[in-house]
Amino acid sequence: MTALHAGLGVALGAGSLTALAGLLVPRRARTTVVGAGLAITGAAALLAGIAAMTGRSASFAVPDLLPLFGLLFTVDPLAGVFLAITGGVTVAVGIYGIGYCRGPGDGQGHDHGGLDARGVQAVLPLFVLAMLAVPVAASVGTLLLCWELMALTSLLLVIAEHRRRPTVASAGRWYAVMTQLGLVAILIGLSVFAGHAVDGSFAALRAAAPTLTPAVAALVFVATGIGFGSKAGIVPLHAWLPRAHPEAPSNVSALMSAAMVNLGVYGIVRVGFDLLGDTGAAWWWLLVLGLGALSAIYGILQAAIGTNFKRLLGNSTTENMGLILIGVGAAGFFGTAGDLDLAALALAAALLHLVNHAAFKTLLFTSAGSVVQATGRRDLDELGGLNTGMPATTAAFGVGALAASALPPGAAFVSEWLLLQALIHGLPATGVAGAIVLPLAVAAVALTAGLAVATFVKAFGIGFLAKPRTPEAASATEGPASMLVGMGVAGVACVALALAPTLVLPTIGSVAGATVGAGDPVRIHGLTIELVGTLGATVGSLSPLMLTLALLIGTVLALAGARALATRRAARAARLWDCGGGPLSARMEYTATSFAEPLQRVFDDVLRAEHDVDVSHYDESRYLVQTVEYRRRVPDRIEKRLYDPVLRLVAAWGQAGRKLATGSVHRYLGYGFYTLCGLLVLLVVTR
Amino acid sequence: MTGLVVVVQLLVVVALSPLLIGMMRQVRARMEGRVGPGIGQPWRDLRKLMRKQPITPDGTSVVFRTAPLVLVATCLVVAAVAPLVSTAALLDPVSDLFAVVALLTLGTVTLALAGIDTGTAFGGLGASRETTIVALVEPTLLVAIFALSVPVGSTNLGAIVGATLADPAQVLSPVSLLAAAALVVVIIAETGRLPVDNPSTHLELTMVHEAMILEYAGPDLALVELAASMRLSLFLGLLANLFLPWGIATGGDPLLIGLAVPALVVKVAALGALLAAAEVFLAKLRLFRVPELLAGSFVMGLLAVGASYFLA
Amino acid sequence: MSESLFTQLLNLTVGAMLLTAVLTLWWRQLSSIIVIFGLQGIALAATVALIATHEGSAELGVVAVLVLVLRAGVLPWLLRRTLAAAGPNRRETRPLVNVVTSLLVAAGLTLLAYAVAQPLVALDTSPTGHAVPAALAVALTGFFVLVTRRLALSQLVGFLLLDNGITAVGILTTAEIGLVVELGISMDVLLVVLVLQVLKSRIRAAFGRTDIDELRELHD
Amino acid sequence: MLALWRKIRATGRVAEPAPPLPPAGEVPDRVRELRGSVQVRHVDAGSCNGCEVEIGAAFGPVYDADRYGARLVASPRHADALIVTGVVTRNMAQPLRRTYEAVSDPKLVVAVGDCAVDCGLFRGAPGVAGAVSDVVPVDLRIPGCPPRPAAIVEGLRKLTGR
Repeated sequence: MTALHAGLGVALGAGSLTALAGLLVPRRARTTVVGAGLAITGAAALLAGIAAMTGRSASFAVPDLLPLFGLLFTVDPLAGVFLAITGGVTVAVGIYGIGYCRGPGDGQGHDHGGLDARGVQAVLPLFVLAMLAVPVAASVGTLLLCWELMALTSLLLVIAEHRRRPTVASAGRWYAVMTQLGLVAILIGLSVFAGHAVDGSFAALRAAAPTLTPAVAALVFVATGIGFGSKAGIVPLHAWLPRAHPEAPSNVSALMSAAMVNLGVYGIVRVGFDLLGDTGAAWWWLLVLGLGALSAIYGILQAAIGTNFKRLLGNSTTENMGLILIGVGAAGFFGTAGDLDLAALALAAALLHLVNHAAFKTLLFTSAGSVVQATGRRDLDELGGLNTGMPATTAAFGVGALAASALPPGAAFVSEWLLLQALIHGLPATGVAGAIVLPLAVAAVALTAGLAVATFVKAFGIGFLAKPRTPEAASATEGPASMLVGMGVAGVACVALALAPTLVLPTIGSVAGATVGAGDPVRIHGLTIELVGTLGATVGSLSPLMLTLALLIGTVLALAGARALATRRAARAARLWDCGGGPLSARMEYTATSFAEPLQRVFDDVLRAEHDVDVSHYDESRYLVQTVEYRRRVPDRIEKRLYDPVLRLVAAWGQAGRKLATGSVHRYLGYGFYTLCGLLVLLVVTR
Repeated sequence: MTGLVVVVQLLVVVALSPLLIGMMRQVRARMEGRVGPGIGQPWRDLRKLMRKQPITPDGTSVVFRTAPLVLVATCLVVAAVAPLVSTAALLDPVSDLFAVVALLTLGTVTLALAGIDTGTAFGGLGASRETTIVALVEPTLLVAIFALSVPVGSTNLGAIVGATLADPAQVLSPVSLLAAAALVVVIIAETGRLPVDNPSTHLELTMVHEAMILEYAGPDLALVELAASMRLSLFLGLLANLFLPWGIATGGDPLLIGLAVPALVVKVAALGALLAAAEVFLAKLRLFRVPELLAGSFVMGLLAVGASYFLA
Repeated sequence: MSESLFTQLLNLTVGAMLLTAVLTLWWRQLSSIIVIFGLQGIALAATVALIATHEGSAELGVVAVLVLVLRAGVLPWLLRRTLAAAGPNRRETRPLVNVVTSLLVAAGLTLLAYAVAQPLVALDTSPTGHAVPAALAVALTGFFVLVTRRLALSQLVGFLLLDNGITAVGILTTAEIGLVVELGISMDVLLVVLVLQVLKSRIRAAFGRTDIDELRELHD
Repeated sequence: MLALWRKIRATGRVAEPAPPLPPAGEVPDRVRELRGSVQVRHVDAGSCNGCEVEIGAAFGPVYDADRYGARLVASPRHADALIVTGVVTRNMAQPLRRTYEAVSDPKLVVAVGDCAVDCGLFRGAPGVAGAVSDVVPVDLRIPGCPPRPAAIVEGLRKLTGR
C-alpha cells in the first residue's frame, strides 16, 4: 500500500462521492461540500502524481468491464506529471468554486441561480475524474473512453450558463463539433496503430512500433496529432478555444485552460516519444515545432489586441501551448538528430512550462472570474480602478500577470529561459535544418515574450489600475473568502514555482530524461539551476532565487539612498496635472483598444482589423462634431480562410440531404432495406 | 575579491552615468554652436530634485510610488552582475544575457504600469508606445544574443567576454559585426534615443519615455532620471565589452580592476560621444516607421546567426 | 597571407556585400541606396583582390581593378546623374512590398541560399567555397529588388545587385574565371544600363515620368 | 550629411561670450536651494507672443540660457520656476493658479514683459483679470515690451546663480 496507491484510491473515492454529493446534498450546502470534495480529490491526485514522478509506478486492470475490452490503467512518471498538475489545479479551483458557484457566475445581469444547480455540481467532479483518468489510461480503448468522458463532461460545463447568454450556445456548438472531430482523428490513428499490434494495450503498441512502416507510423502520428492538437488549441485547430473559454464559468475555464488542454500535449508526447518510440522522422517534429511557433505568435497577437478579458486569457493559453509544443518539437527534433541530452533539456523545459502555465493560468482565470462576477463586465474598456475595491484580486492578478509575461521574478521566465537555452545549444548539433529552423524558433519565442509583456501590461494596467471606467467597476468589491483562498492557493503555487523551481525541476528533468531515454538534463547546485551539456559539462546556469534577492536588495538600496539624500519634506497630495483645464475624467484615459492600437497597426498586414468610425455633426454646421464613435473588430483570418469554406460545404450537404427526407415512413424504411441489401451484395461479391 | 568588483562597478555606474548624459548633451551643444551647461549639469539637476518636495498625485496607487525604486533596482542589479570592469561576477548564475535583458525589460514595464496608473491620457500614450517598442525590440535582441552565444556555447556574459578576449580575431568576423550592428539599433530603441524617441522634446504628442514620467516630481523624478542614465551607460558598457573587451580585468585583482575602470570609462565615453554626434544628423522617425528600423536590425541578427553556423 | 587571415578577410568582404544588399532594401532614399551600391562595388572588388593576392594571379588583379572602376566608379556615377535628372518626387523608392516584409523576405532568401548551396560548399571546402552562399544570397536579394521596386531607377539598382552577386559567385566558384568573362559581364551591364537609359528617356518623353506601373498604359 | 558636417565645421561657436554674473537683487533666498539648476515651465497667460519670440531667442544658440543651467521642461511637476508672459486673462487665471499648484516646492514665478509685470498697455482692458502678481505670488520681474533676450537670460541667471 504505497503513497501512490493510497493517493489514487482516495482520489477515485472522493471524486465519486463528490459527484454523488452534487446530486444529493441540498442547495444550501451543495457548493461547500462539492468544493471540499474536489479539493480532497485534487490533493490526493497531486500526492499520487508526485509519488509517480519519483519513480513509483503501478498498474490496474478491470478485465471485462465492457463487452469488447477491459479497462487498463498504468501510472508511470510521465502520467504522474499530468496527474499532479490536474490535481493541483483542482485543489485551487475546488476551493474557489465554493464561493464562486454561489454567486451569479459570469452572467451579465446579477440574477441568481445556474452554477450551483444539481447538474453542474455533479458533473464537475466527473470532469475532474475523467481528466485524472486520461493520463493513466494504458490501452487504446481505455484512453478513448476517458477522453470521450472528459469531452462530454467539459461540454456540459461549458454550456452551463446557456440560459443566461445566447452566445454560450454557439460556443458550445463549436466546442462539441471540434472536440468530437478530434476524437475521431485519435480513434483513426490509434486503431490503425492497434491494428498492427496484438491487442490495444500500450505495451503491445510499444512492441509493435518498430514493425510499422514509416508511412503507417506517420499516419498514426499525424492523425493522433490532429486530435490531440485540437484539444491543445493549436492553430489551425484552435477555433473552439477562444470561444469556449470566455463563455464557460470561470472555474470551469480555469480547469479547462490549466488542466484539460495539457492532455493534448500529453497525447502528443505519449504517442510520439513513448508508443512510437524512436521510429520518429525529423519532419514530424519540425511540423510540431512549426505549428507550435505559429500558435504561439498567433495566440499572443490575438491576445495583445483583444479587449475581452477572458477571451484574452484563452488566446494566451493557445500561445503557451504553442511554446510548450515548440519545446516538444525541439525535443523530438534533437532526438532524431541523435543528441538525447538536448532532447531531454527541451522536453524538461516544455514540461516545466506546462506546470508554470497551469499555475498562473489558474490564478489568472480565477481572479478574472472574480472581476467579471463583481462587475458583470468582461470588456477591459469597461473596467479599471479595481485596485481600490478589490485589492486582493488585483494583487493576485498582478502575480499571475508577472508570471505570464516571462519576466523575472516570474514563473514563466525560468521555463522560457530553459527553452531558449535548449534551442541555442541545439544549433551545432542539428545540421542545416537546425541552422534554418532554430533561429526562427528563437525569434518566435522572443516575439511571443515581447507581445506577452504588452498583453499583460494592458490586462493589468488597463483592467485594474487608473480610474474606473464604469460605475460597476467603481463599486466592485471582493467576493467571499473561499474565492480569495482559492486564488491564494494558486498564487502561492505561482510564487513557489517562480522562486524555487529548483524543487520541482530535478524531478521533471528526470521524467523528461526517462521519456527520451537520456540522463537528467539539469543539475541543482544549491540555489542554482545548472544545465548539463554533453560530457556532463555545465553550459549555463540560472538562479531565480538569487536574482529575486538581488532585486530586493537593489530596491532597499535605492530606497535607502533616496531617503538619505532627499531633504525631509512632507509629501504633498496634488491633483493630477490636467494642463490647467478641468479635472480629467475616466473618458480621457487610454482604453485597452487605444493601448493596443499601435501594435494592431504594426501587425495590420497579419491581422487585417476592420475599423468603422462614424462621426455625427451638429445640424448647424458640419464642422462642429457632436460625437465620434470608433469600433474595431479583428476577425480571425485563419477561420475565415479555413473554416468558412468547410462550413459552407457541410451546409450544402445538409441541404442536399433534406431532399431525401420527405417525411414518408415507407421511404425511411426503404433506405434501411436498400442499404442492407447493398451490403449483402457487397459481401457476396467480395467473398 | 569579487565583492570588490561588485562595489566598484556599482560606484562607477551610479557615479558616472549622469556625467555620461552630461557629456553627450555637451557634445550636442557644441555641435549646435552652443556653449552647453557643462557635463556636471545632470548631477546638479539630480541634487536639486532630491531637495524638492515629493508629490503624490490624486488617485495614484502603490504601483506609481514604487515604480522608480524597482526601476533603479533593476539597473543596480545589472550593474552589479554585468562584466563591466571584470569578467569575474559575484552572482555568476544571474550574469546571464537573458536574465540581464529581462531585468531591464522589467524596469520598462514597471514604468509603463506607473504611466497607466496615473490615469492621464499622456501616461497611457507613453505606456502604449513604450510597450509596443519593447515588444518589437525583444526578437531582435534575443536573436543577436543567440548569434553572440553560439560561438561560445553559453549565454553567460562573463564567458562570452572571456572568449572574445581569448580570440581577438572573432571581433572582425561577420558574426560579431552583424550582431553589433543589430545591437546598436536595439540599444537606441531601448534607451529612447533618436531616431526612435527624442529625449529632449517638450511636445507631449511626440513623447515616448517622457510621457510616462510627466507626473513624477522631486526625488521620484530624480530616481527615474538616474535610472534612465544608468540604463544608457549599462547598455553602452555591455556593447563595449562584448565587442571590444580589452582592458577588462579577468579576476578580482585590485590592480587590474584599477586599470579596467579607466578603460571602461574611455570606451563608454567614446561610444556616447559617437551616439550624440550621430544624433545631430538624425530626425525622429514616425512611430510606425520604427518597425522598419527594428526589422532591419532583426534581419542583421538573423544573418549573424546564419553566419555563425555556416561560416564556422 | 596566412590561410586563417585570408578566411577572415574573405568572410568580411562577402559579409559586407550581403549587408549592403540588405541595406538597399532597408533604406528609402535613392541617393543613399546608390552610395550603398558603390560600397558594395568596393566590397566586390576587395573580394576579387583578396583572391587574386591569395592565388597570386595577375589577371584576377586586373579584374579587381576593372570591377573597382566599373562597379564603384562608373555605374554609381551614371546612376547619380539619372537620379539628378529625375524629378524631386523620385527621390524615394516606393516598393510594392512594404519594407518590413521585404526585409523578412531577404532573411528568408539568405537562409534559402545557404540551404541550396550546401552541396557546393561540401564540394570544395576552401574558404572561397564557404563564401559562395552569401554571394548567392546577394544575387537573390538583387532579383527580389528587381521584382518589387516601382521606379525604373531602383529596378536598375536591383539588376546591378543581381549582377554583382553573379560576378561574386562566378569568381568564388571558379577562381580562374579570367579577364574575358569579367569583360563580357561588364560590357553587357554597360549595354543594359544604356538600354535602360534610352528606355527611361523614352518613357519620360511619353508620360513625363518613369513609373514602371504606367507601362501598362502601353497595353492598349 | 556631409554638407551639414561642413556647415557645423564652418559655423563653429555662435554663442555670445557670457556677460558678468548680475547681482542677485530682489530674488528670494529659496533660490539657494536650486544650486545652479533651474527647470522652467513657460505659461502664456494671454500674451501677444512678442515675449515668446524673445524667450525662444533667449534659449537659442546665441544667448544660450542652457549654459547657465536653465532648461525648459514640458511638465510643471518637473519645473522649479514658472515663466509667465502676458496679462492674465479671465480664462487663464484659473489655469495659471492650477499650474502654480502643480509645481513642487521650492518654486518661483518669473513675470516676463510689461504686461505680466503690471498689465502694460492692456491695463483696464476687458477680459483682463490683472497682472500675474494679482493671481500668483511673483518672485522676479523682467520688464520690457518685449524684454530683450539678454534681459531674460540675466533674470534666469539670478535664479541659477551661475
